[in-house]
Amino acid sequence: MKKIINDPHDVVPEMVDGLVRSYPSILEQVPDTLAMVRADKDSMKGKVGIVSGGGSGHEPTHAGFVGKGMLSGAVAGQVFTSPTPDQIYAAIKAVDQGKGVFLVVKNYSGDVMNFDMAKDMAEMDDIEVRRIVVDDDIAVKDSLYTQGRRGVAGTIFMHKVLGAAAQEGASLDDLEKLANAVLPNIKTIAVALSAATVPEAGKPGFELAEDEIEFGVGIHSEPGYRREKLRPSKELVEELLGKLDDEMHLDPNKQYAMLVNGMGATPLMEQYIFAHDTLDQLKAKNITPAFTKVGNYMTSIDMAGISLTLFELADPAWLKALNYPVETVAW
Amino acid sequence: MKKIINDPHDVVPEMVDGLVRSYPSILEQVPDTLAMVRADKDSMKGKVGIVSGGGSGHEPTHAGFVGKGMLSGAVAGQVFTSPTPDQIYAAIKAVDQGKGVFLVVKNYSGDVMNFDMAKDMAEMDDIEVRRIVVDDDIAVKDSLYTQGRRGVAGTIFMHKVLGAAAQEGASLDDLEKLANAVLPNIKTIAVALSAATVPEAGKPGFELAEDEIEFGVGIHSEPGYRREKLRPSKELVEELLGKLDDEMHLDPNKQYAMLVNGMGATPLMEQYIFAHDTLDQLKAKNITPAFTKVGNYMTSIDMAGISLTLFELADPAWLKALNYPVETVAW
Amino acid sequence: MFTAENTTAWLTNFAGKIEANAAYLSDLDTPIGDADHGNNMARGVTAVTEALGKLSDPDLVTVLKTTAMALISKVGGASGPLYGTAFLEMAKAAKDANDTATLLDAALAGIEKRGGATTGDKTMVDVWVPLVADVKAGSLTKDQIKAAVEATKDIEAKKGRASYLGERSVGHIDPGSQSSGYLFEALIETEGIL
Amino acid sequence: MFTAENTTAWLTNFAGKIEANAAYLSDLDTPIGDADHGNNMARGVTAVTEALGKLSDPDLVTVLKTTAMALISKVGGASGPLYGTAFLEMAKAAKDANDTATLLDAALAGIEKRGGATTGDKTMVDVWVPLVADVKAGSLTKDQIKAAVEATKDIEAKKGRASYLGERSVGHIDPGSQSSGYLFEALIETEGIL
Ligand SMILES: Nc1ncnc2c1ncn2[C@@H]1O[C@H](COP(=O)(O)OP(=O)(O)O)[C@@H](O)[C@H]1O
Ligand SMILES: Nc1ncnc2c1ncn2[C@@H]1O[C@H](COP(=O)(O)OP(=O)(O)O)[C@@H](O)[C@H]1O
Ligand SMILES: [Mg+2]
Ligand SMILES: [Mg+2]
Ligand SMILES: [Mg+2]
Ligand SMILES: [Mg+2]
Repeated sequence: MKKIINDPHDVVPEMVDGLVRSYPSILEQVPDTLAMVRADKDSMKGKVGIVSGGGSGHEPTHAGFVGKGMLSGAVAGQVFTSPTPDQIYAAIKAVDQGKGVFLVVKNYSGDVMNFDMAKDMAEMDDIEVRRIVVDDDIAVKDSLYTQGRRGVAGTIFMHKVLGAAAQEGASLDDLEKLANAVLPNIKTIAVALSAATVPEAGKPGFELAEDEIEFGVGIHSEPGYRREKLRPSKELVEELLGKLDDEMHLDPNKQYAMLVNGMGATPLMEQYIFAHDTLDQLKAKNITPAFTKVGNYMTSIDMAGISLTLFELADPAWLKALNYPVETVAW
Repeated sequence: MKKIINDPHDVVPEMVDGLVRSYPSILEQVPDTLAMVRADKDSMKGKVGIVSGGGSGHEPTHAGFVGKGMLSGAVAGQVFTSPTPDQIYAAIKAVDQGKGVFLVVKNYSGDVMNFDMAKDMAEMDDIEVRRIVVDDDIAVKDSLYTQGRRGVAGTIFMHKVLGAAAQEGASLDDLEKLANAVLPNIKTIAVALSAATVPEAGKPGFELAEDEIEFGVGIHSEPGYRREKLRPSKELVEELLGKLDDEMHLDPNKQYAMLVNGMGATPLMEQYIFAHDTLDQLKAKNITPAFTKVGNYMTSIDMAGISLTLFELADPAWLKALNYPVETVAW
Repeated sequence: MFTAENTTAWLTNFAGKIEANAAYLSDLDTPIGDADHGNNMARGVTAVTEALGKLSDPDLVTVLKTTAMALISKVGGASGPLYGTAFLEMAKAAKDANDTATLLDAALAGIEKRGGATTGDKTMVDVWVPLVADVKAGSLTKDQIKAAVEATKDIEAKKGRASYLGERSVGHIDPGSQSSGYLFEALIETEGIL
Repeated sequence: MFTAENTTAWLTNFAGKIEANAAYLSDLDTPIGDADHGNNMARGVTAVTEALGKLSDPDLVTVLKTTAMALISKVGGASGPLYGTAFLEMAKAAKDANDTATLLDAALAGIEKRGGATTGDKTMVDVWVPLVADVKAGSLTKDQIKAAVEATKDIEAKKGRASYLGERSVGHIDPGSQSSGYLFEALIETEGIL
């Protein structure tokens, strides 16, 4: 393991400290926690708070999206480990303005349970809390009888749409309706060239040969659905876009937002080329995304790979929300 | 070589196409070139144009900094190879508003010669052109009798300060004075954990063992000044900050901006930890930077490593310029 | 019967087993999870022994509640809320009872409620259900523990991270079942509980 | 004496050498540069042969100018402006002269002006200066070319990318000197120029 770190046990607190102190005009750390909230308190007055969080290792997610117009707070767990309820609760309490708090949770059993316990704690304190569980990753089969799908990079779009609405004064009810309406329209799928190395583990979550890739990986080195030889970018796009199309039935009469997301160790050079191929192949279907972002947004530490998210903009207000001005570290 | 690309020869045009089409509201490609200019033409009216550029492989530099309040245009060369004069000239012509064009050049013989030839071409067309040659990298010795120092990540600060001034209506003379005043105040130094792989070369520029690092590398896999065993982040900061201090004589009565820059394959997790250690060690010198940025700004394809830039804010207007609002892909 | 003393001894023994096997637990969590179960549990039991060490002459409820709070606030992930809820429910039940069966029933009910898993989902529930029954029948042995843990190998996961793998989760021991196995082993080794 | 025909033949020969040795040139550019000199030059000579191929019955000035423009607009890096300027200056001089000495003097002056390097800076200038002198003395041989190229090994770089290495640039052949060596080899091999 070759990393610029100190003691692997200190990775999360040191990282949180470095981030908050680098951007003091945007972020504040809740004392004695790994929860971060907006420094711009005025921008939260009278608004519903939005709190997201999860394991660390996905930087700039989650704290990178805290700021005016987007999240009110974010909670950092240990690397790839859901934060604990007390930490989540600290964030909820710090951002609540009497209008309630909305939680954005990714669909992992740990996250769901810890956020639920935090919700219980907040409700005992008379803070009204609602939540959405994001499950945009289409790599795994969905079923009522299982955990369901994972929450991955598409969560960023959920943050953005909810953040804009909250800033504009949406109520907790409004946000819950909005989140439920947005949820089925966001789909993501990924390909990895290498797995992530958790500092405390010291070795990659799985091994890929020098010429191997894996389709359908998650953001915690969870194995994907198929391993095969590396292929040109164009063909990777064909595979991933094909899966999204099967799921979403892409339609030239509809509007889409697109996110090309680097997993941490993949340079922008490759991401832009992948975006070029995706835009070409969408164009062949007579689709030009109304909104596009390319970059490292929901990473998996130092995994090499890319995820592709499409978001069907079923409501024109969602496009406006994506373009809504924000003051964050990373959007 | 494991990369998400198509034909290695097509890397640059495909990347430029992907970038421009992903951000059509910010960037426009000059037809038949690899030059990109601001889409927001109104924001350039009556202003001096600012054009930067250089070899590709440093994404989001240079085009990521084109936009209202920052660069007017950027030119992408082949990977790690200066763009040619005709391409630079195309950018100059596309952004000129009759007020002249200012060039930001990094100190490599290729860049200097190609930009100079472009300047000659523009002047034959009666476009007034001035330039600054950035040489912020303190890893190499400076001497009147050599090429001098390299231009690296600190160039981003130069772009930002000049961009704000140009947006506020500075003349070509003003910009030249400003650039010359800013230049000696920006210093950078880097450490690498691995070298970059140029797609056409197919192998890394140098090899480091699993436990080796190299201090003082450039942004093109140029070897550095010392190779040694990997050490904790704190100790890397001690080495790099020590070098900057020797050069700049850090002073608690002065103001500084700080840039922690990832080289491409180093995740934000490590960058934030490095920032934490840097802020701690600056604090021990009674210095708290007035402005900080952490992220992948001037990369070296897929090199793993970090550079640290300090910018002495000798003029309070420079801090304002750093905080000046911009509409770019990457600032 | 649980007492403050034997419960403290039980948890101390459990902590030792987790610390000794942390790497193994994370290894089990690698093919079908995210390789952190050992780290998560180790962080938890360190917090538990630290917190218990600070109590002077506590009663059983306090021991159990302190354990629950330490686990809830230190472990995170899926196992934190599950183990935490188990001990919280034991603490609640310990207000009115201290017999082994009642308290372990409460713990299991807490796990089931918190995680929504039932037998056959390839989670720690698959170890807790048969072993609590064995405890109540007075027949718990280390072989039965081993068998219950091993049996999770053949199951296809329906809950937790392993469920994303579908069929490919078969053939691997569930890490949370293994850590639960240690908890039951410690129960056998602690005098006076069973 | 340069003519349109022998200059085209010379450049075609040069292009072949560059293409055949592109990997070697990039290898030379690895320890003391950025590993692209072979790619840069290969891109350039491909453009040159393509552009020259499109000319029908050109005069010498046109051949030289076409070469210059192809190099300037395709090579980039340091070598592009340098080789480009060399041929541009040759083209200018060819308006009034066609003797080998005058034209090569013009080329060398162009390189020196564009790059600001002099002998001893470990650049292509270190090959051009002695070899142009040899041409003028009528004594250019392949051994002299080889010696001039090899001699750059011992120099500490003062210009170009290699200069960032200081002393550590010693012991390596300068890549631009090697590609220039090929240009002079091609000069020997092309009938009627020397
Ligand atoms: N819904 C659930 N109900 C019961 N146990 C569960 C559930 N989800 C996960 N588990 C248990 O948690 C264990 C994983 O814990 P751990 O690795 O610490 O958390 P995470 O999966 O968040 O990384 C699994 O092996 C399984 O036994
Ligand atoms: N200032 C200069 N004057 C003359 N030749 C130079 C100068 N700078 C560089 N060179 C030559 O250019 C060669 C490098 O060319 P190349 O690798 O194509 O460009 P770059 O250095 O931009 O990557 C060097 O080997 C050297 O011979
Ligand atoms: Mg986990
Ligand atoms: Mg180069
Ligand atoms: Mg786990
Ligand atoms: Mg080179």
